[in-house]
Amino acid sequence: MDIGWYLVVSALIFCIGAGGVLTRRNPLVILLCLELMLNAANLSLIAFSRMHGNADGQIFALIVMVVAACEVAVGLGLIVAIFRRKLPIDVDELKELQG
Amino acid sequence: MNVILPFAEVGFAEAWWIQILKAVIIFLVGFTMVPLALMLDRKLMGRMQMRYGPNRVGPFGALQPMADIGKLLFKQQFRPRTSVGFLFAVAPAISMVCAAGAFAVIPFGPVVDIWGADVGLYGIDVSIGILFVFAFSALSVYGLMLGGWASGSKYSFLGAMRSAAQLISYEVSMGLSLIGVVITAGTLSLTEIVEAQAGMWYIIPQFVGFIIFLLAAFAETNRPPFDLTEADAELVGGYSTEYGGGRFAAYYAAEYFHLVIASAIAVTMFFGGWMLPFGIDPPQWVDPIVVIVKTVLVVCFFIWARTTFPRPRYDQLMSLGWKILLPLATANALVTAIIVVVTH
Amino acid sequence: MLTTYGPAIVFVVLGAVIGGVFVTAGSLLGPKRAGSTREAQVTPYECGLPSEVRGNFRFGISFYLIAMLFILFDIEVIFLYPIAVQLKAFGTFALVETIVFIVLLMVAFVYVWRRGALEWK
Amino acid sequence: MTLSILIWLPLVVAVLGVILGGKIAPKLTVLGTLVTLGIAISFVVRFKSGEDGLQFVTNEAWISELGISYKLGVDGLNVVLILLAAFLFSLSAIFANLREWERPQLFYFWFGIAQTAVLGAFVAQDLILFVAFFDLMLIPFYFLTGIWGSGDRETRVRGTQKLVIYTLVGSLLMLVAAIATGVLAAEQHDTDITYSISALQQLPLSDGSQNWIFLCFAAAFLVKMPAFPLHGWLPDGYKAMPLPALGVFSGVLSKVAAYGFLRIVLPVFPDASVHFQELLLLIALGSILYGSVMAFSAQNVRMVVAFSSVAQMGFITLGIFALNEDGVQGALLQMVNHGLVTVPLFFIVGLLAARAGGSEEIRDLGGIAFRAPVLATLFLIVSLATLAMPGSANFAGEFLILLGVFKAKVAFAFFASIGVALAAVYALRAFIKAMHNRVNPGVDSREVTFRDLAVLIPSVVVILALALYPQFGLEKTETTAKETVAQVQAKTGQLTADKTSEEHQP
Amino acid sequence: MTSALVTAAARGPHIDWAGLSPLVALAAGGVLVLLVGIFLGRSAKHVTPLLAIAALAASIGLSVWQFGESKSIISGALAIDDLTLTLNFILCATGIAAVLLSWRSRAAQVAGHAEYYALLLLSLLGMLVLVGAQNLVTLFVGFELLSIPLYVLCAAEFRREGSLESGLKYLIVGSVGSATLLYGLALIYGATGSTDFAGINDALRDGEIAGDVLMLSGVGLTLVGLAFKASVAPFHQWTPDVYQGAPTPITAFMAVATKVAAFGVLLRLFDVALPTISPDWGPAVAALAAITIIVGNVGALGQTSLKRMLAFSGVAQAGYLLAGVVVGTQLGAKATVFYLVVYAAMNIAAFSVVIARERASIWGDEISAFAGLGRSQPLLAWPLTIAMLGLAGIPVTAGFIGKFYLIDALVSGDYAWLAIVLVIGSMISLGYYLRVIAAMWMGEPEAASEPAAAGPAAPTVAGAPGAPPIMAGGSQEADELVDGVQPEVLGVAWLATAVILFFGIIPSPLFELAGKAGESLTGIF
Repeated sequence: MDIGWYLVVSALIFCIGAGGVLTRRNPLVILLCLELMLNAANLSLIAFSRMHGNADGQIFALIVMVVAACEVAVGLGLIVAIFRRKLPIDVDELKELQG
Repeated sequence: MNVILPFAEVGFAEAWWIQILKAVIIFLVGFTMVPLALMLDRKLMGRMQMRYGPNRVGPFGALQPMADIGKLLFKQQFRPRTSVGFLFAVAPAISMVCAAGAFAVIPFGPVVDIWGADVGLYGIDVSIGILFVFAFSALSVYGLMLGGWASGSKYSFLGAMRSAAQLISYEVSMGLSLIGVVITAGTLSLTEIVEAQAGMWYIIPQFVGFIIFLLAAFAETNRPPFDLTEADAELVGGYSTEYGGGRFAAYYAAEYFHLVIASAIAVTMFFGGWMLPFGIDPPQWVDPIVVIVKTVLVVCFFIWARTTFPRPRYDQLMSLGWKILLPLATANALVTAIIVVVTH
Repeated sequence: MLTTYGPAIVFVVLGAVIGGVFVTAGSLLGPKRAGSTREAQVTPYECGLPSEVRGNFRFGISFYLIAMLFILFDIEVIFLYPIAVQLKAFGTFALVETIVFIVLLMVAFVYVWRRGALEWK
Repeated sequence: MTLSILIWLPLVVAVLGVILGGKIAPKLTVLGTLVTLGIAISFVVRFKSGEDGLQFVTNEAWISELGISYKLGVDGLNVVLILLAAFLFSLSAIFANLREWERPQLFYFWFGIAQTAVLGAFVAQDLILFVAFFDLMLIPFYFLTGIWGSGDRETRVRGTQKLVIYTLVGSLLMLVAAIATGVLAAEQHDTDITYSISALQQLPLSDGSQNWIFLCFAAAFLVKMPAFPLHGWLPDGYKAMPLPALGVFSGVLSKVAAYGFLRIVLPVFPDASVHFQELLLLIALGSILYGSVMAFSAQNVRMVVAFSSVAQMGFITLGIFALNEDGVQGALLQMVNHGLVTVPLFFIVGLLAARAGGSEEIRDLGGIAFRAPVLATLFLIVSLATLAMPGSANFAGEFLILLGVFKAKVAFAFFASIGVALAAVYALRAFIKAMHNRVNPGVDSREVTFRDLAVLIPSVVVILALALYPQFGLEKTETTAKETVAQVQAKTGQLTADKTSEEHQP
Repeated sequence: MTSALVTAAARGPHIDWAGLSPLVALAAGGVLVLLVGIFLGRSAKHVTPLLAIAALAASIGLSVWQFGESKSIISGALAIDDLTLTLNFILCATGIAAVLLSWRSRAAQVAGHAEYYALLLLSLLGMLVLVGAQNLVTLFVGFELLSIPLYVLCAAEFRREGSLESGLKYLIVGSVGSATLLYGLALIYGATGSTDFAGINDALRDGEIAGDVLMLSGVGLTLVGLAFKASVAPFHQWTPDVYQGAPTPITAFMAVATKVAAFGVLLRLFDVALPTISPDWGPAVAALAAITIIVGNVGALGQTSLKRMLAFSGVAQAGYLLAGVVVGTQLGAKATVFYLVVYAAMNIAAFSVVIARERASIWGDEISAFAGLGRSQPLLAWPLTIAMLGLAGIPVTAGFIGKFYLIDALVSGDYAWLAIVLVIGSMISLGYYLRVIAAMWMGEPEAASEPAAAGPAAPTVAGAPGAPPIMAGGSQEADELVDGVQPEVLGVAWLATAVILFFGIIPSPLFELAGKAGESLTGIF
């Protein structure tokens, strides 16, 4: 089974996600972009799983979803915590720790 | 990692034109049930409250819903200045699409032979059946959230937030409540689940699951007494405060569509779908009628509950979902698992 | 194969069509009074008082909390489905796994409850 | 009695000192160094000259997984140097005792560690053990300089940083080179890995590897000496170091570097030694001339001594890379000589500074001999030794070196001789400017005390003794020196043979 | 397919509970700490750390029991072999140190003791899973289980902005790392059709996919993902910021344990799954190592905050460790494991002193806080001195032997140039390690400069010279200056110091351990 297009889409999504992480300022958007990256990987995992005819990829994808959820939950928690401390929600303004 | 999971594939697929034809028919049947439910709602409620309910349009007021919808469609279109135009318009449609999508998996009967062609009396029968329903019903949150947010109004947004919180809270319990059924049936495909109920409807072994499902379904469909999202006293009209005309009609119709779907799922999962009790084995053409009748009965139950129970406070609603239903559903799943494995 | 899902697309399309009709009907069929839209029509409805709300306002932390709890618990439900389907096939092994899983889930639940995250504030 | 006792005793004493506290530590250290000296003497006495190979060998597996052993031994190359080190440390310990140090137990702790490290480096017969001791030597001096050094804190810290970083840079290169030596030797000869120097001698490396490894080793040793282009740390480092530490640093630590050439480089990398002979000779020559000129123009007595060391070390390098027996013998003798004069010289620098209000600048000195004839006499003896007055052991040493170089490369010998002359100039300049001339107003001319003589007299006595009987060292080193250069000479011989044969073919 | 289903169904994967026991101990410990902690109330402050230590000790004990058994458990998901168990010793020891260091920390108090220690244990569990992972799925799960609790722990002091920011930064960067890693793993899976390390290796050996673009980009992305976690340059930029902002005990834990885990998995992934294509990844990894060494060391030179300096030094050390992985021989693996132990001891010693000092000094973790420490508190100064000397690779410390071993492996693996780079890095590193020592032993004690802070004319601009940098967020413990002894911190510091010195003089036991660990990677020579 030809999965070329799936991979192209997946790579595109990944790049969009990566681009978003690099260029966007709002941590919520960054979090969304991270999800994009993870889901891009999921897409290719499932496509590969289909290609190889074994379920490893699917299982992997399932687990990745959970992990992604945990990451988002923690991220959201941190963002809310910062938000409630009235800190600027803009990663470029997090000036405390600049190298 | 040598375990091989079955893929999302099923024995056969009809010819494409049969697929389209049956999909259109089933959809129309389903969508017809929306005004039916709407009318039932008003009539039954009226009766229970010792009044007549609508009785002017058509025989016994049966065409009242049509008149309502017609009226709404001819209203002037306007929206608040603060709203986000495109999303404001699209949100109700999303609700509609989600409802329609979820309807696709409801089985009205097994594969039957109609004039020489095998036709499954369902939209689709996939190995992930029930997850498909969950997927679409989860997506419908977007319809509400977008609508509430795009309205640009405080009450709308708060209503949307509340409804989202409510929906997702009960979604967990709903998912867990069906685990027992899935364990017992050993499949996610809805037709197979129905067939697995040949001996006994799952309402009996899975009574706890059923109760939880029912409660969650109330919350999921925003039906009273769990219609906190549009609690008039607190939130005006909830997420749909700013909507009027056709767009409001779309929300309204979608809500009743969801009600129908929830009832149909309950029928499929717990009431044996097209099966009849006591070993009655009617001809195949009766099957869809059985399903429809059962569904309507469940819808009636929803309406009955609406008139009977008072609306809880929001925090009570949330604690019911999280503190009672969730552990109960988990325990149910666990007990079912143990019994199934031990007796298997 | 994907053809199995064919009808689902029909359903979605039909839903979209009907939704579209409902959404657009008002502007097509409804009365149009161009230039005479009243102020009351374009302000958000707030029980009769003029709107004071500007864009983003804050709402309770509980919403976030519920969202996070949902993400975590719902995702864990996802794990239960595959194992529920295969429970009979795998027998005791799967049962043990399920029990361990559910016990852990319950630990998290107890924790969340005890820490007061389930109280709606 | 094994060599282990010799090298670990100072450490034990140092730790004891820390435990017993600041009152006892100074005395205890002097006692310890003297006992160590005694042990060293006993080794020298028991040493059988004229015998091949190592004596008093201790050989235990240390890190067997990597083929590293704890191998100690004494032969002609290091027997005299051990004695020198033990002697100079005793002198310095006494020297240090004449002063008050802040947190004395810590001072003597580092001092003891330094002695252990230096002695260890001298007797180590395993390449890695040598490297370890060589690196370790620096750490005590880092602290000694940084905490108790002269000058204000900033310059002190800068000086000690410079000192340590420069020298450790070399050492780290040497570490890679040492490991490469072991690994490559094992690979090229398909044997088990070993770092024993005597074993490595039997496993010559291929030319290519020898060359880069040689350069790494040379860099380490030349920095430590220090030799001319690599001496950048010297002015700051020497200025900052406290005098007793400086005495041993200049007197002994630089000798470890020179000793390293003899112990490791010549025997293990003979081809590379021949290959780079001229480069090294050039560096040596550079050091001699640069050191002499700088010593001549230095405005600070301490720096005069410091740069004279550069010149002296140049001579020693010159002798080593003459790559013949004379040169090596001379170098060994010169190591001892230079070590012997350095400690008293720095001690005298201290005495001079004490008389000139703490200043070591030459322009602040003058006329100190006025009321201090004993001091003047002793200083003169030491100065004369430094400038290699005929009759002194230094003369013998330099003569042997020049003889060796003359045999190897005539041109270098010629230029090196200039250095001999310059030595006289700067040594006498310093002496005259400090002791004679007008009495500088800031100078308080007074005689040395008896306590001071405890340092000066023994060193001067030994200098004189060696002047009378330089054979004392030479006969002990003779056999080993021959052995050391044997392999190299075989190569040079080959080379010259090749050359001559080429020339003979028209 | 159906038959496969049936056979699998008949058995289910066998689970070797004995082999799994060290993990179970940690998981159970985490759960127990959490539950006990939330039900106890005030006494949780002392009970939870004790429980955590007990769990860690149990894990160590079970590892000792399982030591020497080389097995692959749960259908090849995890390898419980000497490498895993050895690294588990280090991890748990680090864990115990972290618990002790956190005992009085503000972070544990603010975050809640139960949560704090439970997260610590779970993170350790993730690390253990990671180092034992023999399957891409397990690898990823371990990776995330390691990371997610750490994100929270970094932000544990959620009343202090620096901590929150550090957590968020770490989360974002770490998630980018994991996404990249995941994409890489997906591509590897796609190229080889297997998630199993052995299966991948087989596929690489048999097929013609060795030079496949898919495979190579997969390996590349995986490497990048792991590089993020191991703070390998150029993916290290987050390290100083996060290290500085996080509560110091967590910084210590991160600096040591994360690196141990990351290198454990690097060893296993590259040397078990991908040795066949080592010519492809070797040069790239070597280049990374070289860049890391230089960047880390140069970066550390200008730092005034000790935590930041240690962060950069950690980057540099990651370069050294990566060099051990590059070699791709058993010797390299052994050297890496050896150095990991040493690295752990040295960093723990250093960070303990930083913690002790931070709690007592208004200067927080600025190097000036350590001025004159040699005189005022030699008990604190010595461990830091020895740790610094060890990090610089001075003889008699284990750092020397560790570097020696690495160079040995590099030279015999034909990577002599990398050995030279390593040495050059060490030379540069002297510049900043010695600076700390100089401040301690040759600096003026803090007392002299303190009035500047106490006086009314004290400049309040954070970061201005002479102003105590409390406002800069660097000294989180400063608001509760604890004077006097902190026996547990001192104990950790001195124990770590003892380890450094002991293995610097008698390294043989450690060699044996590292040797066994290295030999359990049977695929290589």
